[in-house]
Amino acid sequence: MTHADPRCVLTGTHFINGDAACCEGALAAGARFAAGYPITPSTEVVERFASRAPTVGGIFIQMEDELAASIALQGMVWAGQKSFTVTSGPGYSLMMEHIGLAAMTETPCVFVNVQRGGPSTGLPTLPAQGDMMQARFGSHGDYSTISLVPSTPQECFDLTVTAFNLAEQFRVPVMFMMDECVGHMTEKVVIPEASEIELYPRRRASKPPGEFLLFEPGPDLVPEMAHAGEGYNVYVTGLTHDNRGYPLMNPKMQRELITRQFEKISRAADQLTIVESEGVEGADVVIVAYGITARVSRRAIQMARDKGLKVGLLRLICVWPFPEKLIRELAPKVKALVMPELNMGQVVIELERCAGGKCKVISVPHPGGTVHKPADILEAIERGAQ
Amino acid sequence: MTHADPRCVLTGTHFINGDAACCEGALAAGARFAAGYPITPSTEVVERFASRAPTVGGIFIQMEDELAASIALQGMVWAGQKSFTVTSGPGYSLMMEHIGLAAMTETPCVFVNVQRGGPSTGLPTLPAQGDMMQARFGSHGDYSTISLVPSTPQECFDLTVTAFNLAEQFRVPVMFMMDECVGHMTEKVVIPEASEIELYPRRRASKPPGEFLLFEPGPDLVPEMAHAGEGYNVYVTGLTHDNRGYPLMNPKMQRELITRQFEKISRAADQLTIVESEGVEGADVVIVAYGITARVSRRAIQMARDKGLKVGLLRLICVWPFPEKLIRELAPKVKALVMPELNMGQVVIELERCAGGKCKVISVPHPGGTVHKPADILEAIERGAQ
Amino acid sequence: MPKGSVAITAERCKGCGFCVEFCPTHVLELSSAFNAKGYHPPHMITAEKCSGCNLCGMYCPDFAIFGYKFPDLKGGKVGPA
Amino acid sequence: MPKGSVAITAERCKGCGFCVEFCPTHVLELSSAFNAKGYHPPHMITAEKCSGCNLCGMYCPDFAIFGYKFPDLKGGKVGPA
Amino acid sequence: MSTTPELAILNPVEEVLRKDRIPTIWCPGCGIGTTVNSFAYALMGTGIDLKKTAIVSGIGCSGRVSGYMALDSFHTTHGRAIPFATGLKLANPELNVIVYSGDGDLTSIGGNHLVHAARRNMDLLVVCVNNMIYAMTGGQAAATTPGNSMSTTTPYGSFEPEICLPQLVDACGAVFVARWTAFHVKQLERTMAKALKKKGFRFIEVVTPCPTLYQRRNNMGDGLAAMMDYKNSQQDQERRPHLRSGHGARRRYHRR
Amino acid sequence: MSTTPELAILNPVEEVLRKDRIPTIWCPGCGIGTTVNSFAYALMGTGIDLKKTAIVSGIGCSGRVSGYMALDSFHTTHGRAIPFATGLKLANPELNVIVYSGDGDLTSIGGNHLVHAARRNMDLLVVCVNNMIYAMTGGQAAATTPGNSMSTTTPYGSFEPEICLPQLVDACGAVFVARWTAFHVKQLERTMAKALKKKGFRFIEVVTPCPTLYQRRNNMGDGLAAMMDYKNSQQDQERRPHLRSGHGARRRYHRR
Amino acid sequence: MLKEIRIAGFGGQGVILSAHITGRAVALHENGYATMTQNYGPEARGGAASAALVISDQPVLFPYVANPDILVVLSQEAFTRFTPEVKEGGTLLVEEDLVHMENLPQHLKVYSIPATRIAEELGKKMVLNVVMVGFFCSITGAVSYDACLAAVKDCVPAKFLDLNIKAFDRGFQFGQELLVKGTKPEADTESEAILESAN
Amino acid sequence: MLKEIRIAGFGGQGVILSAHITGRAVALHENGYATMTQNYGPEARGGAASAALVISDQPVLFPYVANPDILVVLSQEAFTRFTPEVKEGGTLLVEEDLVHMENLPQHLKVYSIPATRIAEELGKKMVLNVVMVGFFCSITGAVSYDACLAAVKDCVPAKFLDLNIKAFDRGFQFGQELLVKGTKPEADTESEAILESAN
Ligand SMILES: Cc1ncc(C[n+]2csc(CCOP(=O)(O)OP(=O)(O)O)c2C)c(N)n1
Ligand SMILES: Cc1ncc(C[n+]2csc(CCOP(=O)(O)OP(=O)(O)O)c2C)c(N)n1
Ligand code: SF4
Ligand code: SF4
Ligand code: SF4
Ligand code: SF4
Ligand code: SF4
Ligand code: SF4
Ligand SMILES: [Mg+2]
Ligand SMILES: [Mg+2]
Repeated sequence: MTHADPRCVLTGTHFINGDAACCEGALAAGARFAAGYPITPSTEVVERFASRAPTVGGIFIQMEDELAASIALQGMVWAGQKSFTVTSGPGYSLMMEHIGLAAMTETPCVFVNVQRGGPSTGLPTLPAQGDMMQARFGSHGDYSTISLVPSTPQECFDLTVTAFNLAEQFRVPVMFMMDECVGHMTEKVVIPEASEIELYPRRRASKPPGEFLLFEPGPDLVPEMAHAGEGYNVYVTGLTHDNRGYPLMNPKMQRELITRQFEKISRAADQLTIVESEGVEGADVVIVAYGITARVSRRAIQMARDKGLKVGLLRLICVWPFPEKLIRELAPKVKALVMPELNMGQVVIELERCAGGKCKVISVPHPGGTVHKPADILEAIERGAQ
Repeated sequence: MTHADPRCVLTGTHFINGDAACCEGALAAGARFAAGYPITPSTEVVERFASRAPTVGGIFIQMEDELAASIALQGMVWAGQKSFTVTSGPGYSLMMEHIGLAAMTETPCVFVNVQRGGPSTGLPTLPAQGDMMQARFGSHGDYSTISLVPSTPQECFDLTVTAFNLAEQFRVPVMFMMDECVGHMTEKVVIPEASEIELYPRRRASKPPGEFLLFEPGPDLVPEMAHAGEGYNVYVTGLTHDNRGYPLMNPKMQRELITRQFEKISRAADQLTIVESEGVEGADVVIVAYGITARVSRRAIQMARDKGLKVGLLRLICVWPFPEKLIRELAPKVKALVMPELNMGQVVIELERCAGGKCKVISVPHPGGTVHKPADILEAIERGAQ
Repeated sequence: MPKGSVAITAERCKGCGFCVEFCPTHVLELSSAFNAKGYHPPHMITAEKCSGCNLCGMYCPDFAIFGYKFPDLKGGKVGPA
Repeated sequence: MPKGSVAITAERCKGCGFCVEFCPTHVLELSSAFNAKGYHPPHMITAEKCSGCNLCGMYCPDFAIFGYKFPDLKGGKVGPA
Repeated sequence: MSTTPELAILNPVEEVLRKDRIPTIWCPGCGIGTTVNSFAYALMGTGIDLKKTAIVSGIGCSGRVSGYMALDSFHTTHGRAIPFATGLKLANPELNVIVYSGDGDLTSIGGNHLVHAARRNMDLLVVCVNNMIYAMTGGQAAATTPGNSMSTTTPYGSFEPEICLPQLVDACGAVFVARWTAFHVKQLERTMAKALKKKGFRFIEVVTPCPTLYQRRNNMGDGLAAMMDYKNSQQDQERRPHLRSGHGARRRYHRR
Repeated sequence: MSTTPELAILNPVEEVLRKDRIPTIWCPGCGIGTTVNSFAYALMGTGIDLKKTAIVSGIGCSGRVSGYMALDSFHTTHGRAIPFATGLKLANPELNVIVYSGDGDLTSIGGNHLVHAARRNMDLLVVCVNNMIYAMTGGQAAATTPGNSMSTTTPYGSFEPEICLPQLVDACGAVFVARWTAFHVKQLERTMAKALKKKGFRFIEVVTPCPTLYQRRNNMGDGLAAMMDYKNSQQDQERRPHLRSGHGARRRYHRR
Repeated sequence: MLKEIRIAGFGGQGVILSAHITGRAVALHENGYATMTQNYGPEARGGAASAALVISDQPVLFPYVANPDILVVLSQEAFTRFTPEVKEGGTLLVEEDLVHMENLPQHLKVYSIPATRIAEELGKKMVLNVVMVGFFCSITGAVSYDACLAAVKDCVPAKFLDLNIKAFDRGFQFGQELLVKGTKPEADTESEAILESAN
Repeated sequence: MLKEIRIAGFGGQGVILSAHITGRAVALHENGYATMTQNYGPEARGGAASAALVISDQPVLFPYVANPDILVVLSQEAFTRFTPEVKEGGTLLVEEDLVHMENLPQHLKVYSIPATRIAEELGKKMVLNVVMVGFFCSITGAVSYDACLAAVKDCVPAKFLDLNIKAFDRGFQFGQELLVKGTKPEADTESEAILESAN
């Protein structure tokens, strides 16, 4: 671990929104390059970056579309930089092909999606959490990535740093799944000293050209990286490839490559079980929620506790990979797991699967546009407690 | 129901591959217009269509990319025609935004995806079933569509007709999820007389302009349709909209619209439970599979039966919506459900959820490039039977 | 004796001043009154100069004004030019 | 007395004939022999005419042939022009 | 002063507008509505069958035009109005299909479709409202934003040269290419009428004020200031590409 | 006849090729490999730092070029080589970044990136191998396929006019635009060398034989026939856009 | 102490900034907690704009405001839409020239100010929002003068600093005077007419 | 009766078409069942190409061929790659000019034909695949002459019909003659050399 570069860190106490905090998080994490394309409600992230990056030797480039943005950032990474892009629903859909490319080429980078109401153009200025399954399955073929979900502007800062760190550690694209609420919510955000911000450095080639293989798995199955311009003659392709990076299109290579790419994530399941839990021990009902919805749930929990119900909150911070083990352990201990989401029921599919029939699983869907009424969540808690 | 136009139906017995059969199915279903962009292993569908369509007054247009193809076909539909597009993995990823548009605007059309190995460019000429979750969740926001999976060239014909019919009945985009195996597999295909092919006609406006509302739900929640050029001054938008089609962007309208769009499908769950089952009654282990994998499973089943095991096959023809009720009923009756897929475990997530802990659920994942070895499936059956 | 006049839908007006500026005969002026949205719609100050040419209507981005010609004594067409 | 010559990697050749056609001095011809892939690689028929100009090498899409100049008696450069 | 009461109530352009959707969402002094007048009169003047006329937009302030017209209106996705329109036209050749959208929509994200529709000489009329900015999303630089301009994503001035649309579309082989400003209401009406009656790929650019998001940030005054500017200045070449090299606002492009 | 043994073994271009990947996947008589020779000599001749040189391709037969060069090689997605290259260049301005890809890749699906990279004068050299067809996918019509040609998706002859790439790129403001055929190996080498040394957006089109998928279906003989054709015929305008109106194969474009 | 506040008007009036300043005052200059959220339509200007602010001495859990304690309205549309949502006995602050208070619920404490006019007098209509912040600070006491002024200074460009301080002060002053006179607006003829129609 | 067949060579040799013709003969002209699948690389020409054909009197469940009963090879690469997969006692058909049979398993029945040369003699190298179909039909008897000929007629363009029928017949004839002589290839010097190296 290294530490953040003080020149890039806006240490201090701020009253900023989640979009701005995300931008500051990216800078603190060492991203000085970004490519993007405007779209509500995410644009503020890159607008701020466009203004801040040049002050630290960086560049924001507004590309001609999201297809371009989502691959330009990968060019930046292969040139040796940390980079990210930012979008919302429709733009995110356009980025799907390149999320797959990043996964296939093990390009460490961050895709920020400030979710708005969908499908299609939907509700451009209003919140939703409708892209959660897309974050996991939106590109064709099999790949395994990481998705983090912040629930406050402060977390927009903190977890953006985490997102970059995980991207580097696992050489995967990390999905940073904000939503319009959190993005446009303004609160106090404390940015620490650079020396307090730990960064996972790029896993650079430890062997010289000739000996080094660009996709040779390390002990944790993650390969090291060499960049353009370093004399390694790297070969990077979206085709199924061998450890040199050369195309090798047969089922055996496919099995080896894809299995490894899945395993490098699944092996780290414990590290990637990132949750916050409150009052879960001894609870009859546990609310499992993420992002803004977790925050809204807290009010419902207060109301339920006022009624004498034993309710806990398990807030998922890392939603993908799904904390399967945790849920398998929790399910037999409770009467019900309640999952409110600003969508028609997405992550709850995994929740119910992992609960394995050991307790009730109650989905509280919501098509978005605003947050849940705490009363709706309360009602589900009451049902669960019966 | 009406019947197919004999001029479009190539009645007779053919030795053709799945791609060709799919093209003939589309023609028989009444599609005389298509927009596409070449990509292996799907291109044969549109190549054939380009040659056949003009003979029946139709047109194939090769657009500049998949973004264009996937919306040009919607223009064709709003001009009053039946239309479809055809692609494979990378192109399918590029179509995601417009699948959401079709869902939001309730545009009846068919997206054919001849699946190949992924992610990214992956294995262009080799099979996989890695886009199954993408078919359901690949576009941003919440939407509910239908996905059919053929397992023989004959079914590529038959089910393409079904796909168009369901698109018309429910006013949704239907995903026709082939794979390279089935697409490039050549077998005898029998195309019946036109009079034996039933078609679901476009649900045309039954009220005159002025009274007609483009998105007013019928008794089955599906609205009727008017086209450009018919004097209705239709208004079609991807924004959240009211029954006139006018943008109305508030949470209430969102709830009304999205809930209805989900319900029009979920209410028809029984009709959309399209499966083929064989030896399921009294089986200890049931293989749940779809597409080419179901066919490969048959050999494993033979091998298992030879060993005296009681094994059945439940072949999913309509994968989305998932046949939830059927699985909930089946799970308690068996020791295990075994699901081989040419992916790292996608539809099995739903299978396990619906099994609800009532039986073992064994996933037999495969990263694609070829089909399963029957022995691998057999091994899972044996594990399940214990 | 004016050749034409204008019709103004004050509530649509957003006070941009296009009509005032581009009226060739300087017939219009923004009034000091507010409409419900807080804008100052135009009114005629030299009605007699209005030719009914409808340039104001062509320029108005909010369809809040249009000009029309009075019926010709010889029975000409009524309506915008 | 030839000024240069060519080197041919027969197994790479796909028999396209570019080298034969575009050799300015008509030095080459496709042989009747097959290589392992079933193509007919070129061979020299008028070696004495070869200038070592390497046009054959410039044209060969499969990097299967190249021309080089013999060392100049006066000690000139060796290698493709 | 007697007024004819009926006339006093109905603005003639309302014949082709969806009255129930006025007021528009556009800002005071926005020029988009002005271009709609020219379009409305052109539509009515040519006497084409409005029942057989469809208008397709992408997303943006300008992309809202389709939704105000009493035609078959399609408000598609950002950048994809042209391919949607292509499908519409191919499947029903009787339709007059007009694409009406913004500069960002048609030339940045949608640039490829513009190029290829022009190349294949698709029978469409494309009207591009060029306000030199991404307006609806809050004022980001577009491909049409003049070099050195301020925008929210070019806070130090944009360092990319802007594109010349007529030149681009012409190079792709469009049969009819024109450029006007929102000030040129009559000329625009005539050009639109002419284009409506032609076949093949036709392109009209209209340079239009965006006081809220382009001009304010570049100290260029309000909508009226922009209109005056279009009217008066033919010399000052700074930040006014409609006046630039060989593509003057008054110059019309014809090809083939 | 004594040969210098060392020379006899190593083809000089192998210095910049990945030898372990030869033979290429290209067909007999395919012209792509010929263009690689010109490129290899140009690279070696200019003496640019090959360690600081990256080559980026999209997908296609031509898109395989990057994978045969002993440079930093990026084989990206179909149509997106230019934006990848843009990111590469921006984040490390020391790199020489070359995009080498096919006509379909760069001008059809990737057309928008070509337009905008040219417009923003991105410091890239783009080499477009124009074989007038989508070869890798089996011979479908491309935007560059000459009108009336046969292809698998235009079984009755293509009814769309083809695009003129130098004209398009020029209209977008590229600083250097050139077109040659695969026959013009020396000229191409010189042009490439010149372009390699320039800054800004540079574009070179190379018209190239595809005997397998374009020529066969159009009765145009094999690769050699195409090369002979490039060499000889300057009159016959049919199906040879490299010879067409004002954009003759020999004409080079320069701008700025 | 938890106060829910809504400030609403149309786009271009600086509604969001006024909420921002107020929230900032609490969060950064008073050791309190403040959460600001916003709603806006697709219009860049002229459309409805509204911001919600929750201020508290405890961390704010639920960030939205359904029934504000205090409502500030700067447009007729905002008045009509949001007034019914104000809590029983809540406070309503009104831009008096832009709002005709019809059907005003009796339980509210109402304070009006011609903020736009004051801003125009100061030479820049755009500072009407800062006038409103001063007025808010003065009337509600929900945030201190010092904290508020500090937040104003944080948020405005240097060259407009004086103007904004003046605007803030004028708003504050106007509030103080009004408080002396009582909660009902000045009984000049114009506002009387308004009150009448507000029955 | 279920027969698994693989035909392999390189792209451009018409491998796929030859499998198609054979399958078609069974499926449409013999009331049998046939499933044909194919593998190919990214190369349009010159790359490896192979087709698998399963023919049976029952519906074919498993469409792939792992261990063929009959292997037809048209290239060295195909020989090297697929020969080891042939079933014990299986049949191998070889294009004799393009394949050097090294390490030939002893258990196989081997039949060679200079299909390319025959095709060239007929005037069109491209019909080598139809020569091979005739040879296959003749040697294996897996499909009848009539059915096969009918399938050839279905599949080739009218103007090349005669040429293809001739090609088919030449292949068939060559097979018949070979069968008379025995399973080993003609003992001319060239093929003897091959056999030697095949030890
Ligand atoms: C795929 C996608 N990307 C981005 C957006 C966000 N977006 C909406 S409108 C717009 C720009 C519109 O600019 P322009 O076409 O110039 O129209 P204007 O608002 O200036 O009239 C953008 C970027 C979107 N809706 N969809
Ligand atoms: C998104 C996407 N769409 C389609 C394809 C399929 N595809 C691969 S290469 C190609 C065409 C290549 O044509 P061109 O660039 O002209 O190269 P050529 O093969 O002719 O050299 C296509 C359509 C793809 N890989 N990805
Ligand atoms: S109709 Fe003509 S003259 Fe009359 S006010 Fe309007 S622009 Fe002026
Ligand atoms: S042009 Fe229209 S909107 Fe502008 S001031 Fe005149 S009437 Fe009002
Ligand atoms: S080096 Fe020159 S002269 Fe010698 S064979 Fe090659 S092309 Fe001919
Ligand atoms: S140019 Fe190369 S590939 Fe072609 S015939 Fe000559 S040596 Fe062989
Ligand atoms: S933001 Fe600009 S383009 Fe959009 S409505 Fe306002 S003035 Fe017009
Ligand atoms: S298909 Fe055409 S472009 Fe591709 S390698 Fe063969 S000849 Fe070259
Ligand atoms: Mg714009
Ligand atoms: Mg090509």
